[in-house]
Amino acid sequence: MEESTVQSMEIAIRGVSKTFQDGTTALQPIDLQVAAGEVLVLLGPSGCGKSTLLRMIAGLEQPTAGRILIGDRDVTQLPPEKRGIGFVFQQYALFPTMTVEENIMFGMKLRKIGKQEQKAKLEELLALMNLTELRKRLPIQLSGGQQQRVAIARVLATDPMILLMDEPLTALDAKLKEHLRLELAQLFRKLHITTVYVTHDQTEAMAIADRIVVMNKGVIEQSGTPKEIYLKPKSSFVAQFVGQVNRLRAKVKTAERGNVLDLGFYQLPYKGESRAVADIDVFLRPEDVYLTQEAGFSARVQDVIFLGDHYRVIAESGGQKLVIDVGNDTLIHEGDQVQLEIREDKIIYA
Amino acid sequence: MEESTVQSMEIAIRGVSKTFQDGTTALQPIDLQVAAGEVLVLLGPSGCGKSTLLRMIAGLEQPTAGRILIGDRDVTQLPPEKRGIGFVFQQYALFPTMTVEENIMFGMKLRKIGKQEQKAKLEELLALMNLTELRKRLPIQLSGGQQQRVAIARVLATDPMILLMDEPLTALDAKLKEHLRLELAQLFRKLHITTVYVTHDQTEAMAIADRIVVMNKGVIEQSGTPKEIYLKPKSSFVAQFVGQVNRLRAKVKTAERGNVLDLGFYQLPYKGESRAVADIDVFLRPEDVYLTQEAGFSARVQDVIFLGDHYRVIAESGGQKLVIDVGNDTLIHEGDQVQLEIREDKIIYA
Amino acid sequence: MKRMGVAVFVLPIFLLFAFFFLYPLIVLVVASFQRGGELTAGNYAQIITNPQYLHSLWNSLWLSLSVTLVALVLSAVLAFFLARHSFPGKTLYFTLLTFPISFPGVVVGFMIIILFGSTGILPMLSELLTGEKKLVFAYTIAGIFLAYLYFEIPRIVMTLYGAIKDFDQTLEEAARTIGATPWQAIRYVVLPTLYPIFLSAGALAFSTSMSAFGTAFTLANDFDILPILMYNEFTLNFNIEVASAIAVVIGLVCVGINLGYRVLVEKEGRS
Amino acid sequence: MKRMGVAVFVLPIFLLFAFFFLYPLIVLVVASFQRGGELTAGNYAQIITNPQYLHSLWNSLWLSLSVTLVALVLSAVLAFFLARHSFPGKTLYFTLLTFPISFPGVVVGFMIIILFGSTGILPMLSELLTGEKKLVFAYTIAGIFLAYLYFEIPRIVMTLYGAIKDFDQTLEEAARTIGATPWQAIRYVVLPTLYPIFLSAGALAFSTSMSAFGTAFTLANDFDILPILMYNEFTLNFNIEVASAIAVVIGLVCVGINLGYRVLVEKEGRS
Repeated sequence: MEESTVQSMEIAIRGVSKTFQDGTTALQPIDLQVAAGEVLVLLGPSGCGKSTLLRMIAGLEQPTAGRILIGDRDVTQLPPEKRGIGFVFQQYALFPTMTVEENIMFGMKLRKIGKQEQKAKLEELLALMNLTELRKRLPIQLSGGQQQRVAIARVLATDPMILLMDEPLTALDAKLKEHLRLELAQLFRKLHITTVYVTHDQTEAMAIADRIVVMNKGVIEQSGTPKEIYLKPKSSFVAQFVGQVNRLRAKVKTAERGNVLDLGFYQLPYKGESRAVADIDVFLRPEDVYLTQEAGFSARVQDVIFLGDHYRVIAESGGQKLVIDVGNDTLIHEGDQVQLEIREDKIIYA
Repeated sequence: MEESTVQSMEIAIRGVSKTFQDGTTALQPIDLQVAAGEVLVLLGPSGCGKSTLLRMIAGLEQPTAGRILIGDRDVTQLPPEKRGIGFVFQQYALFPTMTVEENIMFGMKLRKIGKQEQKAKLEELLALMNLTELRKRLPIQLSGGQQQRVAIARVLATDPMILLMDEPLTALDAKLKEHLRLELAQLFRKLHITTVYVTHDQTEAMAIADRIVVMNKGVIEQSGTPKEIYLKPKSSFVAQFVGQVNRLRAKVKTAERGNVLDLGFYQLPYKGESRAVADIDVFLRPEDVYLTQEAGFSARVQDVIFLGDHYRVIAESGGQKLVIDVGNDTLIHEGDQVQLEIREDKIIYA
Repeated sequence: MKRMGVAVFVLPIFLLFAFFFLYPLIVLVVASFQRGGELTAGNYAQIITNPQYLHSLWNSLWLSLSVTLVALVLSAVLAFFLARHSFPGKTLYFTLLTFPISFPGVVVGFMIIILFGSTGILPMLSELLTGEKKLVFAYTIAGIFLAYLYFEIPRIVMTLYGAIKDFDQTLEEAARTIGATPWQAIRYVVLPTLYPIFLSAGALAFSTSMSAFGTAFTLANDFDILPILMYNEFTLNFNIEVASAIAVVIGLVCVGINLGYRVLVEKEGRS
Repeated sequence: MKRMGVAVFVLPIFLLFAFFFLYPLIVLVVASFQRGGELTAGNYAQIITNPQYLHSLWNSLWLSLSVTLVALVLSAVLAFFLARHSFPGKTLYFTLLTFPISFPGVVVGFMIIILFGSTGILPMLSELLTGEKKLVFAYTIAGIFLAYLYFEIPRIVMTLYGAIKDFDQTLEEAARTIGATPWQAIRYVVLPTLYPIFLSAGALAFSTSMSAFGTAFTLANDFDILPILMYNEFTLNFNIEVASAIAVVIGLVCVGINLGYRVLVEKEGRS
């Protein structure tokens, strides 16, 4: 795959919405721009509309309203085969009657590319995806990971201008998923092809994405880089869906040197936007609470779960539950009384 | 579910092996003891024989050789319905024509328990598994997580003496999986029932297990607490399958004050068992390499992946690749030259 | 645009179908309501009032029903056994079992005569053993009953075999692990789930039995069923109108059974 | 222990089957090799050497083959259309389509006579329009061809409809996204995958056409096919031996077709 041959295209989604025949709304009107060469991940729980949006970009479903542009071209009315896309399915969708080779060649044969060129490209893709030895196998004779590699090779064979992937790793084992996640990230970087990638797995999203779009109930909750999404979530949904988080009840109180956030067991300077005195919920990541010796506040350890590289500690203070991650060389036990400190600037006011 | 009614039983597996009709060996002869009330997790990649072993304990498959004892009773020849077990399937296997209630009651009806008692137990289980509002639904009207809860309630209704679970969370979403993992761990602790739990997900195994048995190719590789498995893996397979790990080529060299481990880029005192001078592979967890200012060795950063609570950094030194996890407030970029130090006592000689 | 293309292509076939399928049906129904050029329901009245006709209708109905029930039970046992066990010669057994599917009804009738005719094997045997010629029922309704079983069973077995093979066995395993014996698992889990297939196979068997002609024509002697009656009206009495009415009655019964089964299945699916 | 229980229960049914299924078959085959009490292959020789018999065999074979092919093509188009589109009245259309499945062959023959008989609708119409009576082919092989189409098409449509409905549509979507038009997706992805169902439906249609009796019996006039020939030998000439031989030939052709299709499918599955 010569990098120069790939022509990256931007995607523009303008006011696209989808209501199914039975009246359920899958997507509220959505506007979204994907830059040329960008890897955009649509992240959300099942039923949030992320797959529907992806399938509409592919032309596999029709939007109820709105327009979809790929490059300068309005593709809203075009059938999938005329959109210049590649689509990777969750269950791979390899053609069961064709060998690995035939699956990969299928798109080229339809395009009536010269035999020489077909052959060269096939070899290139087999090598790229590490499939050369499996070329004569039927899909049923391949493992899940191998099938996924064939599915990607089959799509790349057609020189798509944009790549659409619908939970491509969901059907795989945990360990293999982790491995292929890295491989995919490297492949994306090598290809520089505009990619829209759908997943419900936030770790996968963060490892792969240039930008993450978090969706919920047919609406975009937040769009940003993995760091923005994780460190500055804009809604409680995003805070809770992406990564582990503690949800804490708090009161905003007036004090001499500006407002104060009262967690019940601990008081901190208030840095949220609202200036009113009110009951609010704040969020705090497990890694932003740490064990200390003297300062901070006291908590009782309710549960300690060993997770390999760290312990997940569930502590309780002033009636609030706190989940903390501590290193695996820390000595800590159920029932211990510990001193904890909070990284003030990491408190999330969503 | 009154805790007093549950009678925990130990399980003894004595020289059990399995060869399928086509001649493939699923299990080499295996000996394994599960203590009364223990939660034992069988962990391994697909095809390692863990499910076969579980199904043989259940009586759903017959061992080729060996005996299986539950309590004092040799159950090798008993059909599943006479073994006093509960089995939770990966795809839930709820009876599609029965409602949630009917699914849960099925086992009690077969046992001809008094109507009053049935009713009481049903209510208790619906409450325990948080299913009261879904009682009249059919399985097809439930989400994956709800189906799984019904499957567990259905099994608990029969007062099993041992609980067998075959990848019960594999079919669920990442976020839901994490949630149910915790719920299951709490449930196990509440019930004090002997449990054998099969999974390919090492995080799940560590969160749930009292003891983990790592299997590979029909053989038990290691058996121990989550900590033993993670911190003291006995084979390179276990080291690599459980958690992230760096595999490093090293030479054992003779020096004045005892042998030295030469990683090429760094030298450390050798603490392995063998005394010979040799080329060996050692393993090192990402959290056991850390950034330092002065000491240690120098490495070049090849890749930095943001994963929320930490960065995964891929560094290179002396031709060896090192994966390191650093906190998400560390400033580090691709191409940086960094100083690293290794926790000597954490090097794994497997 | 795409929809237009499909319509242009498919519409002719639709019309052709309407003509070749519906037109003859309409002609048939119209004919059944005529007598000597006049519109009348008399042909139908005749079926119900004429004792011979009514008797034929009755014969047809209960013959089909009993054949269907017996065939279902026997086929279910066989299909379960075949789906759940492998034994040497299974493929051969299967091939022999499906043999009768491709037999003309006349041949089946003919076989029944060989077995139970007045010079048939079993009557001869019984004469040899007991001195009395028994079991001569080829030309009675018992003969037809056997003949129909002979060609219904392979069809039903094939249908059920596929369904049982495809049935998710973990459901049965689940039932076993919570205390059900193999029979209880089949009774409470497998059968309720496969119920629609049984209904479907039963409905088809009923329809086939109701309308089969060849076998009955070979065997029918001292009693009548509707298809024979119809044929006689048509060929011997040249009474096209009455024959049409009988054809419509057979058709309605069969369609009724099929609609009934679908309604049952859909109701089950919804509840 | 468990296996024993099953065997005890199932063995009687097995034996019953062996008797009722295999015994008549054996008697049939034995009869076909006899003439006047002597063992001979003469009955089979007669079928091949006697021009009338050979002609009947020929008629049966190509009639069944052409009906099967035409019915497959028409049914495939219809099944695809029905499986992939919903339109108002689809259920009604379906019910009407499946109507002919439960019609006796005699009724179908009868309908063909109403349409294309010498006093049929279409000949009358053609006389009215052109002054010449055309389209009178009810009693020719064309009439039988139409009649067989009439009852084969609904069966094949039902079979294919289920398979097409169950077909994993993401395969088609995959083909579309890598550049295939809807027709190319069907041609290169759907058809090769569904190929076994087509073979199976075709084999069944061929067998049914080969052995159908009622329709042919109603229509057969100036030509013969094997089932009619057999019936005549049996009923008119009382020549049980030759009739048996013809029955065996029909059976062998049908079983051969079914075995052939299975071998094809298995070979495909393995390669």
